[in-house]
Amino acid sequence: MELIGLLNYALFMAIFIGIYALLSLGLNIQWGGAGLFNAGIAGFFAVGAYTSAILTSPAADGRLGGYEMPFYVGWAGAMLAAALIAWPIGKICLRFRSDYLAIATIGIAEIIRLVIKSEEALTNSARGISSIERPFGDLPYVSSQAAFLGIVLFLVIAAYFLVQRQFNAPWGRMMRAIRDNELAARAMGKNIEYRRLEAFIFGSALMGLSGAVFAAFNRSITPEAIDPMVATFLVWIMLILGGSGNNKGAILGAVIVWVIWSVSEIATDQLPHEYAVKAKYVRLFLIGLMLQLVLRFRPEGLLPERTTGVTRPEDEKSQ
Amino acid sequence: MDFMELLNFYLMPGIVLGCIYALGAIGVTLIFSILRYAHLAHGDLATLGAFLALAIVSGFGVSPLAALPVAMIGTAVIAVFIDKAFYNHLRERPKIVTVMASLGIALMIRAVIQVVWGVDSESYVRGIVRPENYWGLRIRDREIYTIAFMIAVVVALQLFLGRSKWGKAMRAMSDNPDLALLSGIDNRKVIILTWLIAGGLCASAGVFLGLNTELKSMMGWHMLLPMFAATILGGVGRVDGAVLGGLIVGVAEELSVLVLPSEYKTATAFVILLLMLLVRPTGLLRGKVL
Amino acid sequence: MLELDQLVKEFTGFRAVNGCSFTVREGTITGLIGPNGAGKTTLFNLIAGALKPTSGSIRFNGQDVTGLASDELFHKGLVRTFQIPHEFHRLSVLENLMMVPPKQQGESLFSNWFAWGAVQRGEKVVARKAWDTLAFLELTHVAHLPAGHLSGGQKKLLELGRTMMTDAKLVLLDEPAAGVNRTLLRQLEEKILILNREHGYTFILIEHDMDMIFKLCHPVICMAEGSVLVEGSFHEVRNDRRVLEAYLGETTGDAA
Amino acid sequence: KADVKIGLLGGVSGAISAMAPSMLEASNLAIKQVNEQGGILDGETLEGVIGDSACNPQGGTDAATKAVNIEGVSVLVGPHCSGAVLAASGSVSIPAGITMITPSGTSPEITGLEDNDTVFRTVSSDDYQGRALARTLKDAGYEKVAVAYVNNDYGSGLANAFKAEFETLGGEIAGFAAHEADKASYRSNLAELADGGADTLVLFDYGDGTGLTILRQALENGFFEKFVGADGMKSEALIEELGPENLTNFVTSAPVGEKSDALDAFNKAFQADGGDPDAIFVTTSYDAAFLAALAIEKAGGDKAGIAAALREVSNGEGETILPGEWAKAKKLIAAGTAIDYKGAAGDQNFDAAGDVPGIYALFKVNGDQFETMTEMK
Amino acid sequence: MSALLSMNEVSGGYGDTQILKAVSIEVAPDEIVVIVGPNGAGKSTAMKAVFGLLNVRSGNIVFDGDDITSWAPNKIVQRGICYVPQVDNIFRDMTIHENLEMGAFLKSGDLSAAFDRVYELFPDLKDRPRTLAGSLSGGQRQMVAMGRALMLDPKLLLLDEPTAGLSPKYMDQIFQICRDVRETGVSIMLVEQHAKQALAFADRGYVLAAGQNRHEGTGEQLLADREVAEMFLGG
Ligand SMILES: Nc1ncnc2c1ncn2[C@@H]1O[C@H](COP(=O)(O)OP(=O)(O)OP(=O)(O)O)[C@@H](O)[C@H]1O
Ligand SMILES: Nc1ncnc2c1ncn2[C@@H]1O[C@H](COP(=O)(O)OP(=O)(O)OP(=O)(O)O)[C@@H](O)[C@H]1O
Ligand SMILES: [Mg+2]
Ligand SMILES: [Mg+2]
Repeated sequence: MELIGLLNYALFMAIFIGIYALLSLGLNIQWGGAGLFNAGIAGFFAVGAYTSAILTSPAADGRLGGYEMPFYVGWAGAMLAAALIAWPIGKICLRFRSDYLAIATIGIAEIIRLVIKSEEALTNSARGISSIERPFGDLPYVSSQAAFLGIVLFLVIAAYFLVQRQFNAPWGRMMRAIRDNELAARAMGKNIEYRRLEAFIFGSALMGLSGAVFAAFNRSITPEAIDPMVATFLVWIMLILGGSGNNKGAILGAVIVWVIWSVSEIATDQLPHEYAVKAKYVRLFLIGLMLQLVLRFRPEGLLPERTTGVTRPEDEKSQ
Repeated sequence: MDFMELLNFYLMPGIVLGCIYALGAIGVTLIFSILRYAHLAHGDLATLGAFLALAIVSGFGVSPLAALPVAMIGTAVIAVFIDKAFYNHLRERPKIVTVMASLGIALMIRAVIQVVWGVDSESYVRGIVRPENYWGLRIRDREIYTIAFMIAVVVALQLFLGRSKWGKAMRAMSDNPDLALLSGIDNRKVIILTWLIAGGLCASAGVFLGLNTELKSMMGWHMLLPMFAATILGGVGRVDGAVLGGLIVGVAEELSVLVLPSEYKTATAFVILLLMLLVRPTGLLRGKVL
Repeated sequence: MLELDQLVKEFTGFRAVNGCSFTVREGTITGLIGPNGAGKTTLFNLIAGALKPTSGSIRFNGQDVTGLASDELFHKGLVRTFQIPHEFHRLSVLENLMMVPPKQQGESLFSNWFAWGAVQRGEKVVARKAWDTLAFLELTHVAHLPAGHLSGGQKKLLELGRTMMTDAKLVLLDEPAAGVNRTLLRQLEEKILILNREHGYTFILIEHDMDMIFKLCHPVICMAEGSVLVEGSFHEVRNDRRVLEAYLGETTGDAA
Repeated sequence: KADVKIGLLGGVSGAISAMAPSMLEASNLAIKQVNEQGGILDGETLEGVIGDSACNPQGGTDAATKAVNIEGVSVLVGPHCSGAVLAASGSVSIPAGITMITPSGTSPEITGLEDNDTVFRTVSSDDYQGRALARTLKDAGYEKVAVAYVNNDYGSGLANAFKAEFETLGGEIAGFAAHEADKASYRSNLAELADGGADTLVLFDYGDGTGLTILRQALENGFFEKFVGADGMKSEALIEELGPENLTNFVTSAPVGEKSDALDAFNKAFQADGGDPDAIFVTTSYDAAFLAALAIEKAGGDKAGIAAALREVSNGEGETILPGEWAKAKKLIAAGTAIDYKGAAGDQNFDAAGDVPGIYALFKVNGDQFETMTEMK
Repeated sequence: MSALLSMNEVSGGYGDTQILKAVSIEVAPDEIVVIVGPNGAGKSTAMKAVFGLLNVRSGNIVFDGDDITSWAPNKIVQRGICYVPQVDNIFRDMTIHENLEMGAFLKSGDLSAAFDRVYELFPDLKDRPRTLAGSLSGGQRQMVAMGRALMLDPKLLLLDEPTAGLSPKYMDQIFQICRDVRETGVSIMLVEQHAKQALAFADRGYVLAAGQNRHEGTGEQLLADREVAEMFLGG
């Protein structure tokens, strides 16, 4: 019983870590790869979650939806919608320097959040959408979790593989060059706008996918889920902690942050509740402090980006 | 709607709010241009200032205005301490690292406030204050203080930055820190000075916000984005720009309910900001194109 | 090959390039000299698409290229170096070179995902070329250093190296000699000549080093205050009174 | 002996962090009574495991998963916020077959969940309160009101129900607007609402949050003469900050136990325990926990049978059990006699969807306390 | 003759990499010393070492009787050394005038004499003192940078390739200025790639290569040295 319970919880954690790993990989393409400071992750996450929700949920009064499509259609739709939203945003905002882009994307995410909260006909406003299809949702609890985890793992591995390829290829080198010196990259014939947009859209699509997975897992999506604190900043902490520019780091960051986040709560939950309430704040304090310590002692993250790239041994010989 | 109504219920609140944003935005803009990062703990630092003043008000029974200078000094010192303890050693790193660190600091400050003062709303003075009526203009003392304080601060700061040696040193350091060092400017002093100014102003923003509304543990955090919008709107690195930006954001937020559904009020600041970035990314008063 | 017609570039209230016209013939090395602030670099920025001219037109290989972005011009065969080095400071020196060749297959996401083998083969070719260039520039020992850690002169060499990584038709060199050790510079001159004679590169060269101009350039154009002052052979220009006054200075003039 | 656990998923951090502590205290009171009166099942101790649902879906599922899997709880009391309830039930409690009773998830969306009859609530849907408030106001002679509501599931649920009912009854809504929480100024919002010409503002928000700000700014600037709130506005903070003298024209509805023996019993016990029986959602929190204990006892500890047992102990038939009467209930259950729990917040007879009708009263401020004016129908 | 500045067997580098290997350089009062060498030899690094911008691992640096090894740069400036780096040597967002003003940051009182002197040396700057330095041409920037350093009347001036990018006319002028400045009692240590010209007017010169001293001697000596000429001066 205890063991099964722990296993169940481990499954759950792994699913959540997978969801966040997708976000953090998406961010890694944008920030680690192309140096785009997207502080509106929550927005793309939300677009993905709601798109898949609308596509896969049963009909309901007074709002768009009721297409009851299979989950994979919903998820593909989520990626597409996030990418489509990212396109004009990227067109407009990618000209800005990184801090500006950050603030612009925060603003856009906030606007997306307000639209979701307020436009009843589209998203059922503050009540959210429930009864979303979850793949393998009809299986018994444990097997359903395990099967879902299987899907999530597949997605994370696939995403990792694709992104890793990109980073190690001339594409990655070109993006780092663009990040380093835009003017020179342009003079060397690189189409910066196009490349950035490419990275931004691809990263956003992954974020949208993550949102769809999240909605399916919970079978519901409500506006609280897209609070920037959990859907944007936590992801940033994951990436910075793990090591931006390094895909393993992005995933490792998701693992560590979520485990610490959850385990520290198990610890504080043991306290009597009059302390437990304060302990929540102490816990936030400790998480902040932990971040400081990491930045102090591993400012490049646990797995830093390899700044000087890959040179294979045969190159060395050829000289 | 007649003009007096527009003035009393839309413009005045917008201006007062704008002054508060401006006080915060000045600090943001200084840090942005001199130390070169977006300081995300600025809002929570303002909250801290507000609660420090609350502690003084309730501890010694003085008026909030009397507590203001003490709170400003206290917060300024804390800001310097935070910089020393947490940001200083990140100086050589990419700026984003410091941005992340400041986010962590925001969490830490907020947690301290929540542990010490709890999460309930508080206020400096219980009860309500009805406005005086000056020939139809309805305004409260505290609103006059807010506006007057902001004006005084801006004038003083402009003079300081433009005329004094240290003001110029701050600009030089924002421009080329290495060269500033070679010119004999002690960068550490400039940084301390920057934090003293930013921290003090930040506290004043918090106190005035608390004075005009309530004190809540999240009050500063919610002010953060409008402050950044104000900063960029006015042009990064420009004190006068921050003020202009703050006022515009404040007034626009209040006026927005006339044209937009009121649930979109929060979005006003961003919409202005995005338009600004599109049309003129250097801000209204030509700031640094960072 | 390159025709400039009445180019003007105005910065707020200041004309840096003021009605500049000249023609560059294919296969030449054109020297561009002139006092500091004459507008030489600005002219390069206009030709290379980093700035858009206020008025006037640029024709390259018979096509009107006025106002094209620099990446498009690069693909038409126009490469430039920067007076103040613009290296990719976090990329290794080797990567700085390897990123240059255009149309690398690995720059497409699609190829990376589905044609990894071809990408790898392309990399090998590019790497060989980069190593050769490094060897020539005496930078082999710093190949794996981040380019930001190079010395000032090494960065200038790297700038030059980048132009060797593509099949350029027209190369704009902005003061390649400034800060470069003279012994090495003599070798660079050789290389430029080889590129010019054997590979058919056309050069425009901004320099203040008269030895280099003398050795390489014909014709030489002297600019002053945004427009062409004199154009001709090195000796014609060198002995022009206005050039002596504005640019070379009396002492050097006397010595010559 | 092994403990029997129930999960108390509070919104300890997040939007309602100010209310959560007293709600948890009330739930803990029920647990304490169970343990004092012989424990649960074979004299085992009942233990309440607190989890923080943080008032958002991520927190809700996390806390629920921990409670169900790591702690092995038999029943979940909570989460406190509707979004967390939807997510936690969808991904955890329904698939795992664990019964969930929320004391404060008031979203109408919860009614329609496909939950295999495992999701219940001891608080009524916002729909009920909004409609009841509309009827009461209309009866009391309010004809023309403006409505301001916080833009979340709570505010919009109440406001829409109120609006529909009030208009059906022939009242006029002369202003209807949502607002985002935590802005510094709402004066322009108020001016805009007041433009409709109503003299009454109905405010669906939280009294220790934005509701306080709005009410203060309305009072200070002389917008509106009368103010009406719903349960969220019934907060001590309001009286403390604004002063009772300024709140003479303020009334607020809130769920109450019908004046009943049950409520008295609870009030007494909670007061003795150091709690404030007038705090928001404490009665529902208590009922949820006590019902959970009864259901566990009835089902003999079998988790799968708890949902059905819950209906049995509260379906209105059988010997009445009042708050605190654990020993009696235990004896009757052992004897196989049918029991019916009458809760502090009402009879707690669940309908087919697991909802209860609410019982509300209108409160006004008297001295530094809220005081019941009228019951609401 | 006691040296004004002496670097004694200084070793050090950036982070872990060792760049300077026991480099010794001396500058006497009223002396112009030129350092030449291939690119990447460590010339700029040697200057940074003097200015406390380097991890000095062994050896010491003595200036005017004080051991200034690892002093903070602002103290070194105060002590009377000014430094013009090779790159990034102006405040881009400040006007020419303000750039000069920052040069005299440590000086109080009337600056007009100092301004006059600099403007006299560089009349180009005088014409538009309110121009942002960032918009100047490469050569004009070099002038601003020099001017900034001269504002403080230092005892020792460190110039890292002051003539790079300057027109021949200005190159001569800069060398002339160096001589003029020396006349006013300022010693100069400069790095040059225009090595022949520089050695011709300098009092003494050092040749650095691969982070080590290779040759030293008076300007004429070095110019006459066949090996030096071939290896380092371009034949
Ligand atoms: N962005 C700009 N804004 C304003 N003025 C500029 C700008 N860029 C260049 N200038 C001005 O244009 C003039 C020409 O500059 P340019 O860099 O082309 O000179 P140059 O001939 O390359 O000189 P040098 O040999 O010193 O490099 C200078 O006076 C400079 O101040
Ligand atoms: N920040 C740094 N980190 C690591 N290595 C560096 C750094 N700066 C310079 N170097 C290395 O130190 C060596 C010496 O550099 P330095 O700048 O002193 O050369 P230099 O003699 O001034 O050359 P140049 O004539 O080209 O300016 C070079 O090989 C360079 O790669
Ligand atoms: Mg130039
Ligand atoms: Mg150097």
